[in-house]
Amino acid sequence: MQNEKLIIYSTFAFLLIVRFSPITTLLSLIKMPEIKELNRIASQIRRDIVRMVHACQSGHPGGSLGCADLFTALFFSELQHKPWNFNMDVQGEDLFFLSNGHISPVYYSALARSGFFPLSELATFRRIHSRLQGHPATLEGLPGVRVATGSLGQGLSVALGAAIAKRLNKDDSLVFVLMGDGEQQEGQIWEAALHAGSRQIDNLIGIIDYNDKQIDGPVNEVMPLGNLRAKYESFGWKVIPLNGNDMEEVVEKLKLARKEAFSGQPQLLLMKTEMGQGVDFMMGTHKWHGVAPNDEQLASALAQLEETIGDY
Amino acid sequence: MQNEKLIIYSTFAFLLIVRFSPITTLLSLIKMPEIKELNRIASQIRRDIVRMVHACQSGHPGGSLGCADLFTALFFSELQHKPWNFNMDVQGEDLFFLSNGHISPVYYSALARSGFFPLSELATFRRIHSRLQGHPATLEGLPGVRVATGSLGQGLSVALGAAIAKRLNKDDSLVFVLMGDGEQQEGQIWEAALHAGSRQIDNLIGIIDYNDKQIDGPVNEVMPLGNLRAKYESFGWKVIPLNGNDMEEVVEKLKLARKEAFSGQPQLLLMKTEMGQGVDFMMGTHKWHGVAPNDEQLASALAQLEETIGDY
Amino acid sequence: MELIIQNYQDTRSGFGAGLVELGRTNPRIVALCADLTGSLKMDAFKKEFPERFFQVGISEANMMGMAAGLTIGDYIPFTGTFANFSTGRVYDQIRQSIAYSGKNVKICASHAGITLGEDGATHQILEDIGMMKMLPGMTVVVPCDYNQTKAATIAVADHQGPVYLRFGRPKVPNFTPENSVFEIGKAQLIKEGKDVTIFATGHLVWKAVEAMRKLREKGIDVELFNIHTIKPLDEKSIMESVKKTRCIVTAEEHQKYGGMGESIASLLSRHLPLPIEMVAVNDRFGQSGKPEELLAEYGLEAQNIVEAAMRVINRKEIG
Amino acid sequence: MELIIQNYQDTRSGFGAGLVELGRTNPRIVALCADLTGSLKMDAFKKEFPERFFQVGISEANMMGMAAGLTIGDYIPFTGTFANFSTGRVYDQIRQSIAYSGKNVKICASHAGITLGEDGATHQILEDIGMMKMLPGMTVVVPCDYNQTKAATIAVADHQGPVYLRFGRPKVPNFTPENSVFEIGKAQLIKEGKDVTIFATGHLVWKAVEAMRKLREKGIDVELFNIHTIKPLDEKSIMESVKKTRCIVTAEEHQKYGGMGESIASLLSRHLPLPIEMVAVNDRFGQSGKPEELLAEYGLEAQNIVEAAMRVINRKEIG
Ligand SMILES: Cc1ncc(C[n+]2csc(CCOP(=O)(O)OP(=O)(O)O)c2C)c(N)n1
Ligand SMILES: Cc1ncc(C[n+]2csc(CCOP(=O)(O)OP(=O)(O)O)c2C)c(N)n1
Ligand SMILES: [Mg+2]
Ligand SMILES: [Mg+2]
Repeated sequence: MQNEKLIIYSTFAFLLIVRFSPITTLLSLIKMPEIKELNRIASQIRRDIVRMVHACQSGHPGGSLGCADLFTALFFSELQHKPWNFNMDVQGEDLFFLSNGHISPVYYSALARSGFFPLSELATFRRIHSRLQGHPATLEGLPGVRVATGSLGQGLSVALGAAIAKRLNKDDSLVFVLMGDGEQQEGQIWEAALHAGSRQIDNLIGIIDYNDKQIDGPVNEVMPLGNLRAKYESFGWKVIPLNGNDMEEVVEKLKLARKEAFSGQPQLLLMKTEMGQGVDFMMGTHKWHGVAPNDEQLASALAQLEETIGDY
Repeated sequence: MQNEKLIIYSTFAFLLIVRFSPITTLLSLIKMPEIKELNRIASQIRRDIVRMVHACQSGHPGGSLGCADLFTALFFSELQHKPWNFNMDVQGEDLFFLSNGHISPVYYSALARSGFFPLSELATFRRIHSRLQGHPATLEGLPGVRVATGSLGQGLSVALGAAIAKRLNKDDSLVFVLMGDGEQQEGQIWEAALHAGSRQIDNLIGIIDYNDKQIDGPVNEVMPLGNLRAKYESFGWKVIPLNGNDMEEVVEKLKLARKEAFSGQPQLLLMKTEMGQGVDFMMGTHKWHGVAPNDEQLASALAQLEETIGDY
Repeated sequence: MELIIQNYQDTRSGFGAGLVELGRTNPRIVALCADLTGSLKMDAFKKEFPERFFQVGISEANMMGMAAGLTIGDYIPFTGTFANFSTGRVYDQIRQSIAYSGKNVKICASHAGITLGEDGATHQILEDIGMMKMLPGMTVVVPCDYNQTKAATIAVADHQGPVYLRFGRPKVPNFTPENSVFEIGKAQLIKEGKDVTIFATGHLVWKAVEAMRKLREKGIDVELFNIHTIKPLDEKSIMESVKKTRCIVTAEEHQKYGGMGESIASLLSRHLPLPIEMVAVNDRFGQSGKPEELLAEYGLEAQNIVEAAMRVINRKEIG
Repeated sequence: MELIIQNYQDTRSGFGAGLVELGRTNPRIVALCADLTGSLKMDAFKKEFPERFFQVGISEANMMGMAAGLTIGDYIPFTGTFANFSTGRVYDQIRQSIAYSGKNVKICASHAGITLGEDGATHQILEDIGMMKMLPGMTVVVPCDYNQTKAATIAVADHQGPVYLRFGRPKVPNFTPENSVFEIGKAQLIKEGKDVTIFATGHLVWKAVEAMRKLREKGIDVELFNIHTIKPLDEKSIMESVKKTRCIVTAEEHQKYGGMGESIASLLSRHLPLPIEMVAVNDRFGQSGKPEELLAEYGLEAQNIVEAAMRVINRKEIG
């Protein structure tokens, strides 16, 4: 009897909670297994990053590790596109641009693992004649990359142009673009931000890797960005803050942004991350922005990152 | 008796008003004659502008006329410098930079009339071999000009550098820089604004000619700036709005900015003006941004602008 | 070619006319402008195709990136601003987002050279050809008059890949045939001759025609080419001509450093070194003045080409 | 000059060493950096003179304007960032606020050319010399090794006017004498010879030394110049040399278009047309790879200089 009552009550309570919870909370409940799977993929991507950078003894592990969760969420959950059939000027698919091109390791790993090109090619990263250039490029024809980046500050403009093209084409898929926080110091970003905000380009979703790190130190010392949220808001954007190293939140906020698209404003995911996330000695510092681990450091890093779906 | 009482009462009232008025109001009372004098100079500068632009049948009357009051206030009241002894890299004097270099007519007129170079040289504006280039330049050695402008968006950075140099030199004079509102669409402005705000360059006073006009139309249509005050505030500036075509207010707000200098923030005078101010057919439109009046239009313009201290 | 002045027109108007015609025939053409719609003569396009016209305000860097992005939606973007703000202001953006990325963007640049006149040096870019020719994959086109600018505008739309199209502000003689087809990469033979070859580009082609006439009076038989495509350079036509004439004058409204003349000097030095005289701006900034006054001041008149031709023929003869 | 490798060092470290020395001797020297303090080797200056070091973050355009402004306070600003971001990213800012305004700014550019290696084409500027040489009033300096970069850094501080100082990332042979005086504008004769003149600049000077040795084995007597100042070009030394050798190889880590080779071809075509072979990047973007691999891939090795010399001597002999 007591137990029965308990069950009835708790079922009732559960239904009540379900009834009045925001839809996203519910979705996240349903998605629990997916999140776990995504975290497994992210762990593998992190392994790829450190292995790629170690293999060629150059490249940018710090920002890449910090954004591994975002890339996993994007390429294995959010983006609606056909990796197996890459077409530079495709219509009807979501587009993703990486403006802070130096974090190419995480980009390449996510592209390869989601089917854009053979996994084995990750071994050619930064080598001569490779399609996997130090910074993402199109010249060599790497599937998944639509514009070269590396010189900072340019990607938002390109994404903006692509978003406007979609509007012209009556194509209701979305354009995502990731930028660095240090990169926000580039004036071209603000030209593009003004344009997107003033012209209400609402199929455009900007994401900032808000790790408070750049090459010379904390962003907050090198050239403080102050209240970045207020800046974007004053430029006409809707800002959604999130923790970029919480897979559940990343998935949820990406979905939220999609839901809120086409409501008259570009959106910015202001994504707090930890540079070097997942590798203890790379966290809490800007020092690993662009330095490769040595053999020992690689071993230590890999020991912290579970091999889940197989190394390349 | 009644009269005596009245006098006593009104004197008392006057003293009361004086006692509790803000100091600036008082100053403006005292300055009444100065304001009148400044307005007379401004009228003459406006005559110079239309005559210069007419003479060479090119140049930018609209923005120049709108800023005639500001230039008068700056060069005949606020700036502490030695026009008769121009030194490019002077210390201990206020500096002025014109970032929106196309409004050179008002600049040249103010420079000449305040003693930087002979008035007669205004007749050489935009002619070959003149020191009065279409846009302000240093190559020909025109006194008063410290950097070339014309390509928009660069002047704030230069002023910022000069302001930082003053701090290094322990020089407590100020740096003023005028910009256009259309010019705010240039990304470099925001790079400099971020720097000045984040590093608290508080001997720098920016001024925006907020006329809501640029070449192709109203700023608010060409590429709306939205809430410009909020933008600058979010970039760490203190913003002082004013009417740039009210001499009294211009003088007062310039003084206010000087008083508030060195308090930890760069300051922005967000100066509402009317493009073409003073010449009825040039007002209320962007059309006179960069068009010269013909003979008839010149006559009509001059008829509206009193010759006060003598044409060049 | 008959060398008759049909009328005086600005090359930028040729661009405007070509652009609006393109708009009518090709729905994938879009145009962007950085607050200079009237100056670039883009009003007609804007009026007829408002939904395909993008006003970007005074943000040239952003415009170049946006243009690159628009190609991804399968559009053919034409950007419009002054030549300085089309190149020097945005070189890195063109380099990375357009040239290196292989994007099909047409960079349309008005008010090139000193003939923009009174605005002065800040606006008078004399280095844009040099900048654009250095970019791998970039096609650099400098038509000589209104008709040719219109034809070139139409031609570059059909060319796959980034193009820099340079034109100017003042009204100049319009002398090439109307509605002729513009062949990118092909040097245009204006007149055959045997004593000296003049390679001219842009506004200086007509000056070279004038020079040619003066030289004829002196008994000198000029071969004249309009090098309307500076990259890729028509090396074959150039080499064939100079094998015959064995001396060269180049004429351009550009710095000597980095210009067309240097490209030709480089070509010849690698294959057939011959005397060259260059009519170009000699390492000076421009200044305010009337276009014709400035051409005189900077040594870019027909007479300068005549003198250069005399000098170079003399050098050839001394051997 | 004795041609012995003293050690292997990066030219950027020469810059860093020169800068800190300048800081000690001249209180008017200030330095600005756009978030690349370590890469530019400016840490020592920053540490010793924190109040004269300005971190500007990733805002190169603003940095150039600020540098111009600092001269007005009577400082001598040295700006530091990668060569691409020192030129292409900020050309219009340099042009207007610095060169045309005659400001005493030293633009110090690291990671020039393909030898920066793995970062790839977006960072490997091969057009910077071309851009900077076109600017009136600009001095363009490209030292060849660590010692010379240090000396050049110190020398440019004494030169009144804007300077572009180009150096690189990798460790390369350091062979010029320590603490020698750097003479801006003077071509440096490395070895006299009579069969061919090689004009090399930057990292390719040592490659030219290697080539010279190989050529000696073949009985070819090379005259070798280090053209460490590309503008103003030492026309006198160049002309004197080529009058003797009558054929030329140029070698530079830059696009052929717009580079030093073109400047020399232009000079010769105007005075004494002679065969030239150019060792330079032939109209391609760079790519990722190790510096030495890339030099091979792009044809910038000693062997390429050797072959160019053989070809050009052959052309001279055919006549
Ligand atoms: C225009 C430009 N200037 C400078 C650089 C050199 N650079 C590469 S990454 C970087 C720091 C970027 O900081 P942030 O965007 O925060 O990326 P994170 O370090 O967090 O990965 C700099 C200065 C560049 N690539 N492009
Ligand atoms: C970098 C750059 N782009 C474009 C131009 C051409 N131009 C000159 S003035 C102007 C409009 C400026 O607008 P605003 O700053 O509001 O000045 P106003 O028209 O009010 O005088 C433009 C686009 C320029 N001079 N510089
Ligand atoms: Mg960061
Ligand atoms: Mg305005």
